Amino acid sequence: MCLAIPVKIESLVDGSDEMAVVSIDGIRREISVALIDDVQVGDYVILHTGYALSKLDEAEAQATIELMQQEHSPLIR
Amino acid sequence: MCLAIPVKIESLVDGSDEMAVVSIDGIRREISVALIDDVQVGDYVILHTGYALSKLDEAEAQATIELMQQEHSPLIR
Amino acid sequence: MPRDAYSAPLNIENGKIELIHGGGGRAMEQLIDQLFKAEFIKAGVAGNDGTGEGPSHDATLVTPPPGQLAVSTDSHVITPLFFPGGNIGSLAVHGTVNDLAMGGAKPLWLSAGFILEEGFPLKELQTIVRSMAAAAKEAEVKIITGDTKVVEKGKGDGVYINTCGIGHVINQSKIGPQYIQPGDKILISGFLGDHGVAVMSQRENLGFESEILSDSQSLNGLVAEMLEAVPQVHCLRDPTRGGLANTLNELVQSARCDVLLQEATIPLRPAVNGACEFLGLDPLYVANEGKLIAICSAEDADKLLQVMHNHPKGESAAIIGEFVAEKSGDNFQGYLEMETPYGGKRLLDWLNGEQLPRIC
Amino acid sequence: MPRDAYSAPLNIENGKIELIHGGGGRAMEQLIDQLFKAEFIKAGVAGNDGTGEGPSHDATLVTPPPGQLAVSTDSHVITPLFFPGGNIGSLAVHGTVNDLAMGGAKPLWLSAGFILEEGFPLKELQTIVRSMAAAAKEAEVKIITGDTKVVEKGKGDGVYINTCGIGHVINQSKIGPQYIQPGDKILISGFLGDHGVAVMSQRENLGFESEILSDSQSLNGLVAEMLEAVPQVHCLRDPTRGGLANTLNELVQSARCDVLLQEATIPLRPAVNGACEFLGLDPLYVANEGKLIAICSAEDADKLLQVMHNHPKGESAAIIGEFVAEKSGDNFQGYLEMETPYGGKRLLDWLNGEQLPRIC
Amino acid sequence: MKYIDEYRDPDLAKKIVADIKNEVDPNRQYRFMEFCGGHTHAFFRFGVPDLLPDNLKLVHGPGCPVCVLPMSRLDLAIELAEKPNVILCSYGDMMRVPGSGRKSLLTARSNGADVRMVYSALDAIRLAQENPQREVVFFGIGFETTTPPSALLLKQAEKLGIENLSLFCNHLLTPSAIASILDSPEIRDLDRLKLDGFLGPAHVSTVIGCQPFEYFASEYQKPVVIAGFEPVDLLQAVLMLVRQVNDGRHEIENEYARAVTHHGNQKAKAIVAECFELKKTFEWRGLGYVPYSGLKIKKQFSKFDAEVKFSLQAKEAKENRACECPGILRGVKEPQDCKLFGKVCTPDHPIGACMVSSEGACAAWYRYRRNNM
Amino acid sequence: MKYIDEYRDPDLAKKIVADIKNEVDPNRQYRFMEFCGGHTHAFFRFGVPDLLPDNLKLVHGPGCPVCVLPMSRLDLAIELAEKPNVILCSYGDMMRVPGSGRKSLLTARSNGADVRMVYSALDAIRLAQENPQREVVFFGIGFETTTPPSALLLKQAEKLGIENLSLFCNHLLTPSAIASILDSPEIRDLDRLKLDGFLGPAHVSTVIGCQPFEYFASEYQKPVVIAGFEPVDLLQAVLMLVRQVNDGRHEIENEYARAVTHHGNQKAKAIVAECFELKKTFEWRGLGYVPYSGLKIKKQFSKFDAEVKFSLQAKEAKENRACECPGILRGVKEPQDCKLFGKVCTPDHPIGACMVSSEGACAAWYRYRRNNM
Ligand code: SF4
Ligand code: SF4
Ligand SMILES: [Mg+2]
Ligand SMILES: [Mg+2]
Ligand SMILES: [Mg+2]
Ligand SMILES: [Mg+2]
Ligand SMILES: [Mg+2]
Ligand SMILES: [Mg+2]
Ligand SMILES: [Mg+2]
Ligand SMILES: [Mg+2]
Ligand SMILES: [Mg+2]
Ligand SMILES: [Mg+2]
Repeated sequence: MCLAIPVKIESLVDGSDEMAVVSIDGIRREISVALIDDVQVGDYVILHTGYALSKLDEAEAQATIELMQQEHSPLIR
Repeated sequence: MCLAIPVKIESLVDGSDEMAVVSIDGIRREISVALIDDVQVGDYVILHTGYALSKLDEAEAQATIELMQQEHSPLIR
Repeated sequence: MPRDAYSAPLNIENGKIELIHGGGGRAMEQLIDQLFKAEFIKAGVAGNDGTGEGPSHDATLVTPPPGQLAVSTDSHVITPLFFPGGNIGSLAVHGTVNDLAMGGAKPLWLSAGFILEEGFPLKELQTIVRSMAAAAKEAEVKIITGDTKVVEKGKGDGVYINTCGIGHVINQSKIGPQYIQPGDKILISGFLGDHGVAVMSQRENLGFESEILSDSQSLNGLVAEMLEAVPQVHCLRDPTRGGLANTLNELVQSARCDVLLQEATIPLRPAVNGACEFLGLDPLYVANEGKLIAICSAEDADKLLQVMHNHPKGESAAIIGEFVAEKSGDNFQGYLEMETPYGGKRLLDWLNGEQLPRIC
Repeated sequence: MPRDAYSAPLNIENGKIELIHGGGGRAMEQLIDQLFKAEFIKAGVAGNDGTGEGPSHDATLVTPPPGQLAVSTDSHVITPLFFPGGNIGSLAVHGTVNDLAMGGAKPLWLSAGFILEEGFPLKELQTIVRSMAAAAKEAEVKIITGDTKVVEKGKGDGVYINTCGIGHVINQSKIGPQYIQPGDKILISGFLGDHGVAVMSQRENLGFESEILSDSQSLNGLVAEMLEAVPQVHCLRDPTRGGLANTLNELVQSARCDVLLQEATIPLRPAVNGACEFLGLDPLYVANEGKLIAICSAEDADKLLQVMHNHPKGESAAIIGEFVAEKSGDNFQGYLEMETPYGGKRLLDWLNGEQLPRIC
Repeated sequence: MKYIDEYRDPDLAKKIVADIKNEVDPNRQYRFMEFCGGHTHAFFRFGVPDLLPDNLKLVHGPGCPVCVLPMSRLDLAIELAEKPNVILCSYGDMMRVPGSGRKSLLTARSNGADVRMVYSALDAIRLAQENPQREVVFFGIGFETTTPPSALLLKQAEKLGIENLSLFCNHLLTPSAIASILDSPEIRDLDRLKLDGFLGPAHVSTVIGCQPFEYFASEYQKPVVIAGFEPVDLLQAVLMLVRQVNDGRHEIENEYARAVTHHGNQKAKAIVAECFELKKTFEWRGLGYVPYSGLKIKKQFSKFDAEVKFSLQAKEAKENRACECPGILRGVKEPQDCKLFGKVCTPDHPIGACMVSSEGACAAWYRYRRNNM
Repeated sequence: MKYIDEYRDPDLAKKIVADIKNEVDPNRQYRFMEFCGGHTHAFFRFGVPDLLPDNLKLVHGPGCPVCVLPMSRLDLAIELAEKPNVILCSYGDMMRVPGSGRKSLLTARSNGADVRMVYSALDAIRLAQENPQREVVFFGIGFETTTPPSALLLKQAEKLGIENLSLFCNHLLTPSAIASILDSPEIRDLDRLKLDGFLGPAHVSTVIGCQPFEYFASEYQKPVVIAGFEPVDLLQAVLMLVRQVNDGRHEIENEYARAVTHHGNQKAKAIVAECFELKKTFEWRGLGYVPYSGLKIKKQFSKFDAEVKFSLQAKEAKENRACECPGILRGVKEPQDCKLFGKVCTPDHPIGACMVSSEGACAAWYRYRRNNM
């Protein structure tokens, strides 16, 4: 359930503390960031039905992938 | 101004003292007879925008035509 | 697609058109197969002559006879969809068949493009499609390709049908307004105004009762006999939108020659006259969908009239006027004039927009 | 009709479509003459080759080359009417031109049936008609006959356009789903989903910004080169409504042979992928209006791919799968299967109605 | 069509024409004004002008309610139609008439206003009942014929308690307008324009009777013949006028006795009197303000008065200065006197009052006889 | 797509598959339930079932809010949509779902109801502002992900004083449903069905965090791994479950640490708590009544509660008796066990809960793997 994707905060909408423009591969859309605190341009957030549900922890994301790349054995051991 | 035509009262609409069905050459329509008194089936009335404005005096109509037919000289005297 | 793949049966009795029927998926294929194709196949008017390809392929292949083709299209939008004497389905066939016939062609093939409004009852659609099939059968044309679109509720009017027709030009006749000559006679194939009055009788805000039926019918059979007898007919035209007056005004302009009609000769049913008096309309501007205007030389006129009288679709035909003997010069304005039964004359102007019922 | 008879000038800058523009009178003639015909004549795509008859006559006469003709129709209904990369006018030309090309035909002539909604701005209509004219010019087809209807406000969606096309079948090629063989390769001419995503980006309730342009374009030039190089192509089809998946499902059923695609080989733009992730859509079901699927024998596949790569409209072409080597027998169900980049497989089913954006 | 066809008999018509030709005095001019646009239209439709002797001339009057409705009133109707919750009901005749900025009810509708063409005031009642959440306004226009139906609409709304229905009242009085024409300097001053008699309106008279026209016959010493709309009626009435002129009489005669009585329809008049009262003055397009020539809704029905309900305020509207309608409506000019006629001003693109309805003099000339001008 | 493409890397996925194959104990069965329909969908979309060893089986849970919404609630939404003045806003997912008598929001719309598909609760606010004379109802469905937007809608409506907007609240709680499954006799009775672990929902957990799932790990002694939706996420989470099983552990682990924290989104949880409260019980389609598994709008927002505003009363709705959804949603039956599957019941014509949304187990099997059944 609950389709959601990581998108990047491109800009915060002037005169609103709740709206931001986000992008993914050249696609831009205005969304609400009212559910999360301290959004910065450049942050990645998890977007669901027009709302950011959480921030994406980029360091964690990077670490996870690297860990997996290292951990998993080559296909034929 | 004021397009109006003579139509014949075909029937009075049941349960209404104001509506009647009229006809002209096989065309039938419901109209209001609220503006005239003592409408009878078979009467001719002058119809304008869905309302009978007056009764047509059939004897008078017949007389007018006959009078004119008699009165007017043949085309070449 | 295999029949058993439709797990939701097409509920023609109680079902309605949904957006899914135009979505390009199974439901659309099902609608096409089980309603459109089924009715066209049943009537023997589906597909083309050999390959068996039906309306759902991208393009249908046909092999025309050698010579010229006539092509004509009309989108049909009509309120109400059903009227005494026909419905939008039969009309969509007659309209295009007749335009081809007016080009001097024998109609061969039609395309059918449906724009359906969400919520339209399938049962009514079936009636419409059956009328199309019957009309195509009677006119001896095949429906060789089609398209189905569904628009949201409130973006249509039940059903719009576009037909485009292809016909084969009969013995290379020269038929068209450019062939009209001064002095030519004007013939009409029957009573005027039946279609428009039949349709108006059904409009809720005008509603009247009458026995008038639309004259919607195909005229290609009549035209074939006319052209066989008088191949040198100068022009044919069906007086549809705008009626006789508007169509003749178009021809006056194309031929650059004035017209004089004789009002007393124009065939009009008393009931059509009555309905027009009711509504303040002029029957000469009311639409026809099964009548034609033929224009031929004065010498040919009686022969042509005779042929029309011998055909069931022309039995009330009449010669109603002529293109005046002298063409106007540079200062041509183009007048469609009519002599009244009282001996006076008046112009019949172009229709000024839609005919609206008047009170004065 | 003479130009000076229009006392009310057509106010293209600020005017709107009124019912009178479809009424069959002077205003309609004026709209046809000054907008439709004017633009088609300016672009050199009006009328037919010889007689000079334009769209306003009942039927237009044309003389086809000997041989088979392909005929196809589509009504175009699209919201919004204008989208990045095109509008309903160009689309109405491309859609039918491409269907003819998919039948292996060189498109020659189009009809154009307009259903205009009362209140539609003439300026926007002009833009649409100009796009039609430009698209027809590019595709080298003539618009030979037309029709204009106006429907009341609230019974349309601005503009609906039906086109019906006639094409000449190139060297009697046998092109159609019935010629598909087990083992045949499936080629796609370029990136998928551009049109559908470009259109959705403009929908008010979904609205997003992107640089994606509709791929709406005519493919007859590309097809001509393909058929010249590989006349024995088995089937061509443009994956419009329902996208690649739906179109291939149709072919699976027509050919009675399963398909296996390789997901990794299917050309998709990152932005299209991104938009589909936004909306919960599968790009393989999104509409294309300038792409084709070609099916040919395995031996011909590389040559055909090469020809496509050499044409600007096929430079991103790819071989994306094949009809499986064995035809199923009596118990044929018809499966469109796809191998994912991970080595697993899944079916691509028929589109289940319109693609609706999802939350889960 | 019984009681129509007899009066369209070409033979009888031709006989009357012969009598007219026979009886006119070749040494004088006859100028008769048909007040009513319906007569104007019928004359042209049946080709009557071709039939009359050269020294007998028909002069067209202001008797078309569509033509004479001032632009500012039409603008108010359009303003009403554009209110989001309003359904404006109008007779078909008004739909194409241009108001300020060439905006008509049809163009308003094409921009989204909800305008419904109705055939009858009855339809407005039905619409109000069918659309309880909407405000239905009936655009009441016309002379004494359409006024009784509008009055019934008010009474019906009250009786049925229909709260969402109102009337935008633009009803006019024929006799006041005729008086105003006869009082105009051009007519009063006999040197400048002579009228030898009047054809009185047929259907207006079914309601108000012949009686109101007696005043003109006596006060202005002009013959008046109430005439039907069929060709035989028209010709016979012309003949009756010719005879009065020849005899030096100025009486009120009734050619249309089959439907018109001396006192008219008492019941209809009573209903009108119950619902409406005279306005001190009302503007006529082309004629200007005419005292006591229009009706307004009485206080007791003011909750059904659209002008009250929607607090309408008329704004000034400008007519084209080159338009000759004021003269044409008074019978002192003719369409061919107008420079705009047939060039800028046509039925497709009307500029002035006389071109907006098919009953206007300019429209009738353009449509039926412009080749004879 | 950054932070998506990396987790779709085929090479990495294939390596993890190899590890899974390597590490599973060939002598035992592994049965993992993915609670979340998004996981079900993703497994099929990426072809994962083909990649897993034969003795490792994924069992589909009830985690699709579209599937588990009871018909009677959908019927109420349709009833709302059919009210003349109401605009009902719904996520696209709900549009085609059949309620009683096979009526869906789409069929209601085709019959004239005003149903608008929206992408976001934000659209409902815009619609309410654009249509001040209409009543806009937002059909709120979903688990913990869609609940915070619905809560914001209530707060926004109050703040902006939007009177014509209301919420039809159908928000569900994931943990209660999981508990109900684990408490069902078939699962409790280990003889009949064994579950060896759970894939925990990714996006639900962005809001509620990992913490609520600790209870399952400890109380029911089942390993739980919160997993993302990409193929690498799914496979890695399966591997983590295999390892826990092999190690005899039953812990809560977080594969989706890049977006999920222990406590989740405190701000979102607070907003939800401010607006909603637990219902004593809520019906799940296929599962029946589950205690404390649904939310209702708090009193202080009751003027925005569509159930209050429109006095909605649920009527009973009958499910097809042959439908095996109750068992499938609990993981004790499979789509192929249902006689209706693929015959009467298809995505074009769904009969039961599991076929109505593309995330339902029956729909996923039909669409993606029916050739393998
Ligand atoms: S032609 Fe037009 S502008 Fe001239 S007087 Fe007549 S209505 Fe007025
Ligand atoms: S196939 Fe349909 S009826 Fe059977 S269990 Fe699944 S959803 Fe229920
Ligand atoms: Mg097709
Ligand atoms: Mg045509
Ligand atoms: Mg036609
Ligand atoms: Mg099509
Ligand atoms: Mg025609
Ligand atoms: Mg034409
Ligand atoms: Mg096509
Ligand atoms: Mg197509
Ligand atoms: Mg195609
Ligand atoms: Mg046409």
